[in-house]
Amino acid sequence: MRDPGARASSTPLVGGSAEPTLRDLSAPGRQAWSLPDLDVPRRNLDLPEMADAPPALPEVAERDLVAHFTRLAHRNFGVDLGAYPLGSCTMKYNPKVCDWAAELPGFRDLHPSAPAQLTQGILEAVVEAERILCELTGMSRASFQPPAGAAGELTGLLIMRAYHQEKGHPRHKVVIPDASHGTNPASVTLAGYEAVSVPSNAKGMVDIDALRAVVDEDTAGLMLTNPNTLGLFEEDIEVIAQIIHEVDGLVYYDGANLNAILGVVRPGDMGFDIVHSNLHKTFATPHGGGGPGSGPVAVVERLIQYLPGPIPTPAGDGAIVWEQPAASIGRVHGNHGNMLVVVRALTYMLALGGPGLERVAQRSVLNARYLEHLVGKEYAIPYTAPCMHEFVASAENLKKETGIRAMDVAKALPDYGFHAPTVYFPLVVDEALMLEPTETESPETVEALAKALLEIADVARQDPEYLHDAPHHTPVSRLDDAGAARSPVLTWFMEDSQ
Amino acid sequence: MRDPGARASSTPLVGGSAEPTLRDLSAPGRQAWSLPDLDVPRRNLDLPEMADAPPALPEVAERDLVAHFTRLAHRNFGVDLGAYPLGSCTMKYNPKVCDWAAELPGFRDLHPSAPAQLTQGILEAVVEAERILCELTGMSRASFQPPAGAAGELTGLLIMRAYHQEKGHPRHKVVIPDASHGTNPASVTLAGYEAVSVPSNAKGMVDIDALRAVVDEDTAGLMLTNPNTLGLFEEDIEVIAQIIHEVDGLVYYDGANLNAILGVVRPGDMGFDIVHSNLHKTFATPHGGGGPGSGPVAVVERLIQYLPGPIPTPAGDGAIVWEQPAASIGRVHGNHGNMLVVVRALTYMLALGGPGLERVAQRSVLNARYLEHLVGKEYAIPYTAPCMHEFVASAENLKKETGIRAMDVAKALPDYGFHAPTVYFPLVVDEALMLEPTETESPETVEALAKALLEIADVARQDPEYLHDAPHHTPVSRLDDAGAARSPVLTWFMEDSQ
Amino acid sequence: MDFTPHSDADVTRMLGILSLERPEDLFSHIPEHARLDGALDLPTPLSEPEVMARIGGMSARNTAGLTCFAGGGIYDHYLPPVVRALTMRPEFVTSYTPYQSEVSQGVLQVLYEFQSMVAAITGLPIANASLYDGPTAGLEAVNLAVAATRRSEVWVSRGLNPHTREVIETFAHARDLTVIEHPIVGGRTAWAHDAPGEPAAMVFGQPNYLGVIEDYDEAVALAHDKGALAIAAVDPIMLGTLRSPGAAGCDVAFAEGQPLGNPMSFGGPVVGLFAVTEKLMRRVPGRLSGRTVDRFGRTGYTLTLRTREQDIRREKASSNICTNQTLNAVAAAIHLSWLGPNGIRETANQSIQKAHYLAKRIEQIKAVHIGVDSAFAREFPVLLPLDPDEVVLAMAERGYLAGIPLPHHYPDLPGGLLVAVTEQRTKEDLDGYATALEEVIADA
Amino acid sequence: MDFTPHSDADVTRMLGILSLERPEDLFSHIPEHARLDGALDLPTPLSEPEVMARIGGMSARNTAGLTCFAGGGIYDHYLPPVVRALTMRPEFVTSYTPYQSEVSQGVLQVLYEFQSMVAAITGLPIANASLYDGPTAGLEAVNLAVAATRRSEVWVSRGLNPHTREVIETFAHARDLTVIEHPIVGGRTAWAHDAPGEPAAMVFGQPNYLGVIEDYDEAVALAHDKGALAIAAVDPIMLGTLRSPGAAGCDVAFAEGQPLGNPMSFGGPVVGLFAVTEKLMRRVPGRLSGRTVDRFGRTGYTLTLRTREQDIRREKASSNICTNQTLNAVAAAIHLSWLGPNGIRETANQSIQKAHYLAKRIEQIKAVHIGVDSAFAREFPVLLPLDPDEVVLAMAERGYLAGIPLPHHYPDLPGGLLVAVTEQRTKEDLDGYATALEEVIADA
Ligand SMILES: Cc1ncc(COP(=O)(O)O)c(C=O)c1O
Ligand SMILES: Cc1ncc(COP(=O)(O)O)c(C=O)c1O
Repeated sequence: MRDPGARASSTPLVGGSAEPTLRDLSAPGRQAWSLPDLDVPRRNLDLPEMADAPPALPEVAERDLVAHFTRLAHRNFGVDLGAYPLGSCTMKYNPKVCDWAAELPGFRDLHPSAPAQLTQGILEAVVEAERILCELTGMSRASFQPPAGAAGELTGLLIMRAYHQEKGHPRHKVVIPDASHGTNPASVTLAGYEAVSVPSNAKGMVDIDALRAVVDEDTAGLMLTNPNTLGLFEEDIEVIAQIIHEVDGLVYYDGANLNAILGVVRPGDMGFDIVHSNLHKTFATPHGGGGPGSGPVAVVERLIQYLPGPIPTPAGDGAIVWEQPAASIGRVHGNHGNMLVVVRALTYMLALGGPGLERVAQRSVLNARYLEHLVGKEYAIPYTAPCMHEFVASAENLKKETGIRAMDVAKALPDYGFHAPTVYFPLVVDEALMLEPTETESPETVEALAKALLEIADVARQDPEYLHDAPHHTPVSRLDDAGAARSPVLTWFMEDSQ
Repeated sequence: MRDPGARASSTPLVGGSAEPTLRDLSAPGRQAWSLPDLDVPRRNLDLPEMADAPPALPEVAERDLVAHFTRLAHRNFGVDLGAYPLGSCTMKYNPKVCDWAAELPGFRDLHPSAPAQLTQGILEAVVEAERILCELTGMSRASFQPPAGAAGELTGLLIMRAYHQEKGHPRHKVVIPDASHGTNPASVTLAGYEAVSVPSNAKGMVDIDALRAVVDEDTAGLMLTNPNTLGLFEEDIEVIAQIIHEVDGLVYYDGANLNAILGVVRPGDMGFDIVHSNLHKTFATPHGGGGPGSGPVAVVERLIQYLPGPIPTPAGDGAIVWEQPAASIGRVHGNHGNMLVVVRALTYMLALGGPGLERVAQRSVLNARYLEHLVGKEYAIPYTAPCMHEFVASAENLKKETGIRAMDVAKALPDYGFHAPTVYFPLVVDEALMLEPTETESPETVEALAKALLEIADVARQDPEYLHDAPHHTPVSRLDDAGAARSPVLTWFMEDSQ
Repeated sequence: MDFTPHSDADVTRMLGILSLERPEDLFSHIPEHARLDGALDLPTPLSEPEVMARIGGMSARNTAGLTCFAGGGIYDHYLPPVVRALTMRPEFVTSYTPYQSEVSQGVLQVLYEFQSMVAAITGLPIANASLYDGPTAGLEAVNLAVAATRRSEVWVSRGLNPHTREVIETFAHARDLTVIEHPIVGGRTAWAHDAPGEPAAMVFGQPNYLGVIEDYDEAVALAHDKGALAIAAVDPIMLGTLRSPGAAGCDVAFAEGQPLGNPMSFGGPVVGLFAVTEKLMRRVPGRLSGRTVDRFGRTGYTLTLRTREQDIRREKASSNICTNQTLNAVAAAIHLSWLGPNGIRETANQSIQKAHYLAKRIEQIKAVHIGVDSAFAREFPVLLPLDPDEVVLAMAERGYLAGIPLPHHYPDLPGGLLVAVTEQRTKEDLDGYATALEEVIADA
Repeated sequence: MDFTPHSDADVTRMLGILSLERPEDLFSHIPEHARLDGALDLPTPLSEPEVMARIGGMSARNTAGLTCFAGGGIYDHYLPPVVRALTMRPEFVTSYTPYQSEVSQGVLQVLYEFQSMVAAITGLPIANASLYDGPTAGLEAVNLAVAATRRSEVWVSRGLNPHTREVIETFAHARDLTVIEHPIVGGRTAWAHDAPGEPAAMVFGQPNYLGVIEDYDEAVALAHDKGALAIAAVDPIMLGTLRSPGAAGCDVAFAEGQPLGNPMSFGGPVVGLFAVTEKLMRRVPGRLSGRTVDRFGRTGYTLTLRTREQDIRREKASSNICTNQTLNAVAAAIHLSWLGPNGIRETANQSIQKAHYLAKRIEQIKAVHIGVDSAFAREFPVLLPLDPDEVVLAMAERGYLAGIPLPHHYPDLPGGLLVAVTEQRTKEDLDGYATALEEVIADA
């Protein structure tokens, strides 16, 4: 089906048809590109491996291109449009001054191979961001090469491996709680380790006895996030760290939930040895529809030598130079990591300063606690410990009573103007709804969100069918995910072979 | 009703509630602003006329402010979202490179009182834009002071007045066709003239005999747009000009429709003496939801001396200086006019060059002619002359047959993804639908628009009630305009007294 | 470059359907001798990178980087990135005047909020959706007063922005209005209380062009005494701390709104603010966005009191304005909501404090004086022993745009330079300015 | 600054409802001795203008303004304003991974189009929705090959980007993989055809790091002969004119995608492209957007084949990637649609033509040579009689970023400097570069 033309009918504002793809909009001879004529004499170079024809890209005019992507933007929710209480993801408001910073030509148009002498400004930004990050996490030094949290995890695990290798005890197991994020076990495998799962106890925390049972001399270390994925502070954290340290294992902090504890308690002070931070969560760099992020890894003193490098380091004369850690695990990114994300994060850190960063923790917890209080009567909170910046509620009772599941509740929220929460994670809670309002939402927004959740429960009792079909006010309704996976259509070339 | 909180329920994407106002969102103590502390010693100045309290502005956090205005943007159609065939308004696509140009700090951060020696770059831009504009219109010089078309009209009329005054014959009447745009008669009044209307003939053109009948020694001049507001080229234009010139009147060209004739025929060559251009129509500067525009006035040699001034003029040494025309009517803008709009227009002119500008005329007429062809069977075209860049169709037949009026047709279009056409203008056509596709729409878009218009006629026959209630897929349905005018609520202070 | 989507094949196909052969046939009904036969002297088309090089070069040949002490209505206030980012949303930028209210609720609601906030700062209940700029708003104010009073004489203070006075003159000339200027003494308007005549309006700046704070009560009382409308030209940022024209009893207030959300832009596009008493509502020029409901009772906004406007009322309209400065009004609304009551007050107070700090510094320079002996706010005239035009050029070499030379408009202030200060000027800027000025004068 | 909306009164009210007294009480369940008691050594908060001055100062202390001749994967191509404007739409920038498809159709459809266009340029039918960058995409390719072949040896060309080789090394070390490097001779890979071992993959650059065009057929035939996957690291812009890896029979292609729509950004964020044959579909790392229908039969898009991913499959996932580089992929998609088939070809051809023009100019400089004797595309090594690190600094003083010094990675090219050319370099730039280089060498 070719449907060219720049109708606006795909915008939610004025209609509901699907937006054609660029290929549908393409017509031979249309053109958006514009380049000066070649200003050197054109020579016949007779190069090998030349293609007969250019690639089969669409041909569209600038006008149609702009309309297409503008309409697609109108089919997408973002933090700028409203609250996004997606648990574990810390979808807070991203200040516009950080956009300004990342657009500065001095950063944006800089080639990564320009030598340190010519790039002192951005190196200073990295050094400053490293200092603040280490102060907040209680670590000694950090590398900004890892471009996301998962890359940080892999990096941390490779540091663990290098540590044990150097000690002459290569080990094989890494312990992770059953409630951990999927990237944790996946990183463990990628790093060549075996993932050993440890269950949570009735309080939603690591079961200390179970932990003791799995930890031995073959344990390279433990990965943990605290507050954990249930939004609870692991109260026995020091005992846990001690158990691992007793076998000379290392304790890894998955920093996805750092938001809750900024300036309150530090991973380093709790006994962690390696910490990754998600700048795209805690430090307000926008998530970009799935990325880019930045997952710097910070370590305690004795692990500095293993960090990926080189790392910008102030030399005696004040100039910043690139320094390679003595026993570096090697490179984990093609260049220096997602540097412009670091610039955004630094802008945010400098704006907030110490007091502002502490307020982040306070108010993210305040908002979560408040939301939990407001919805707790309707959606059971499976654990009794007070939540931190997020909490997991269960729709299990609602399901028993009405057949309405956590997924249905989530799908109904957009009709009330909110993004959905995370559902069915962590796996230890049935019909889990994981809610994280973040500190940038006002009390009234939290109240409106609570009201919507309570109303949905009412509707579930009165008209469950309506909720089965929710959402009703979005550009598309529920999609056939099973069909998509059964006969995948991943590119428009595959459409043709359908 | 105070409804604070940053719910997103007002976005068409995810729901349909009204967006609260800033006042609803305001809460005491909230704050978006941020300024450094005063860095000079604070003195008690004891100034007179100090207020007791600051103004009653809303208090909102940056997060809520961003969500509010982003959601409001989602409630607004624009050219970037799709076709906008609003007749008389030339809502063409505005190239993004022009946005880039207007954001250049060298232009954007320039104070208007900086002397010519320090602002040669922008003065060169104005001089170059003037040259191109004069070449396109067949005029000798231009002033960019008028900030919009209507201001250009007033300026032109004041030039007429100065001309006759100098000749010792102050006159009192200005002739305008009955189909003219409302700004024409309004400007005539504002300039202290009496507006004399001349009717159109059966061909949709100025009735020459009627014109002769009203023109006399008290006629200061005539205002005309050509192609006229019916989208037709006034074929007797030279005769018309001659009639006016015979009584020493001046002929004013309302350049709102210049798009259709770029590089094809020039107002100067047809006999016009004064021409205003709407840079915000013809030269692709975006309309900004109602402005800013730019309405430069260009004149023939003998009228240069009356132009508003000063005007940037190249001096002997190549430097550009501000020059005051000898008998200038005086200032019509607080500074130099909408200079950044001129920068945008120049960027557009330089990109297109001569061939591109001629293509604008060709393809805007081609698209209009094509659309007229496609919809003409259903919506009667009241005149036989071929249309230029726009045309007026009539829904009179449809109304007789189904009761569905031009307004209903217009209101139904957004449901098909298009902006509505202009309706009930010009007044000489019953149930007028004035359609201007512009040259930046593809043939497929024009076809889709035609298809929508034909479908609406079908629906009119089958389900007129549905159309009475259209649009159905917009953030609000038809509004109570009468009620709004009867008891006006123009500010939130008036809400309180309701 | 070319922004038409049509390929050659498209054109051929369309022409074929229209039974035409060549594109030129589209124009065959235009009298042939009127049609252009030779090519015009127009530039050759440029590719996008070439256009950018060309325009970028022009931009670079302006000294926008000078530390700005020029004012006169256009001020270098802090413009937060968030205001700019929101203003430039394509839905605001690329839409037309919101006639079609169902798909224009965004612009309409912003304009309603703009009107509300202009009302808030001016202390007057009704504001319109923008005029071109401050001076042309002054013209509209005079036009309104003339229509409302049916009188043809206008009293203006010489302290009113000279460009506003010129725009009023241009208009008055055409309409045979008499404009009477009242002098300034020591910086303040010395109203000729017993001048003859029946003024339609009394127009004055608050603060006036020289930065001086006028006496509201005197002006308003005199105007009302004479049966005239009291019209104040205000500085919107100063309204953060000064008494509002509404509170002072003015009938009309207008302003150059640039300092709210708009870059200096070489003077345009900026935005005219316009506010009146409830009594004058139906005489307001330009667009008004009003609140109403749709057929389901949902709140919505629409252009209202349309019978004042040219497209309905034609020659009887209250003004000829059509395209206004909506996007600049959007910017102003966003900036005002960013500032809030405390931000606008702090901005005003810091600007004033810094202006007075600078004035004190300048006073210490030999042979230099402050040109007024009345209380000023954030702007003041300096009297120099040199030609101020020359001083501006010499100061530019030292990195400062020193101010606006006054002799062109105030020949009675031969060495006058109008110096404006905003909250953006740091102590370092102020001290540097004073030092540079001292040097320039010493060097002469 | 503070981006939390709460006023003090809000906090008090909320705490009250929660029966708490002070904000600190929110943390009273955290073991007390773990809690911080003293303040950390963190910066004092800054106002927005202060932050901007601070960060703006850092930006200014980088020489981004140099005319760029550095490449190595990151190139200074023309980036049209329209691509940037659309990419930075807040709906794209501020959304999360599109799990919730009903409100994420925008990002999902752009990713589907991105996948389609990556497939178009690589000539392979399946592409994913982005990886971190070129080198880490190389790691994923090796990981895929290892899993698909169940082998543990990897052959890489020394012509493969050294940073990609390093990333593969880091990973190989942890996984006990053997990496065998094959030498380059005269600029091209000299594959050791009869080397022993059972490689999982053969990985090479096309063009390779030195800019040289490799022999596809030889590499692909050898790989398939050995039972290995043929994996090409490509330059996306060069695919405008070079044969695609798919057409050449490769199993996997990956690329540093920065030149498509992304500024150089000091090397990140950029974007890794990744494409495979249909057979390898279920081994692809990272996200895939797939087309499907909603319950009314309307076309829609959704993340699909999710069972490969970490959040479903945990330790058995095909990769650990979660957050990827979506926004950079959005930029690439928009740029590719701006370029179209002819724009990407013209960009490629102009870059190549200009590179060869420059090479000819440089060859004429005394004591300077081109470091390869095979056909190159838009990048080539220059052999200098001086330390290339010093030359880069000297050239910077003349306004050029001269290239990437090679000795760090290729000690066998002691005076080597890798020079890259894009369509943006004008004849004036090229001539100027050659002249400056001549001067630098003469001055030494
Ligand atoms: C708890 C947790 N750990 C790890 C990650 C992985 O981080 P990233 O998505 O940046 O790779 C996430 C984010 O999704 C997370 O929520
Ligand atoms: C025919 C015609 N004349 C004059 C004008 C007035 O121009 P402006 O809106 O720029 O004042 C317009 C625009 O609406 C118009 O269409």
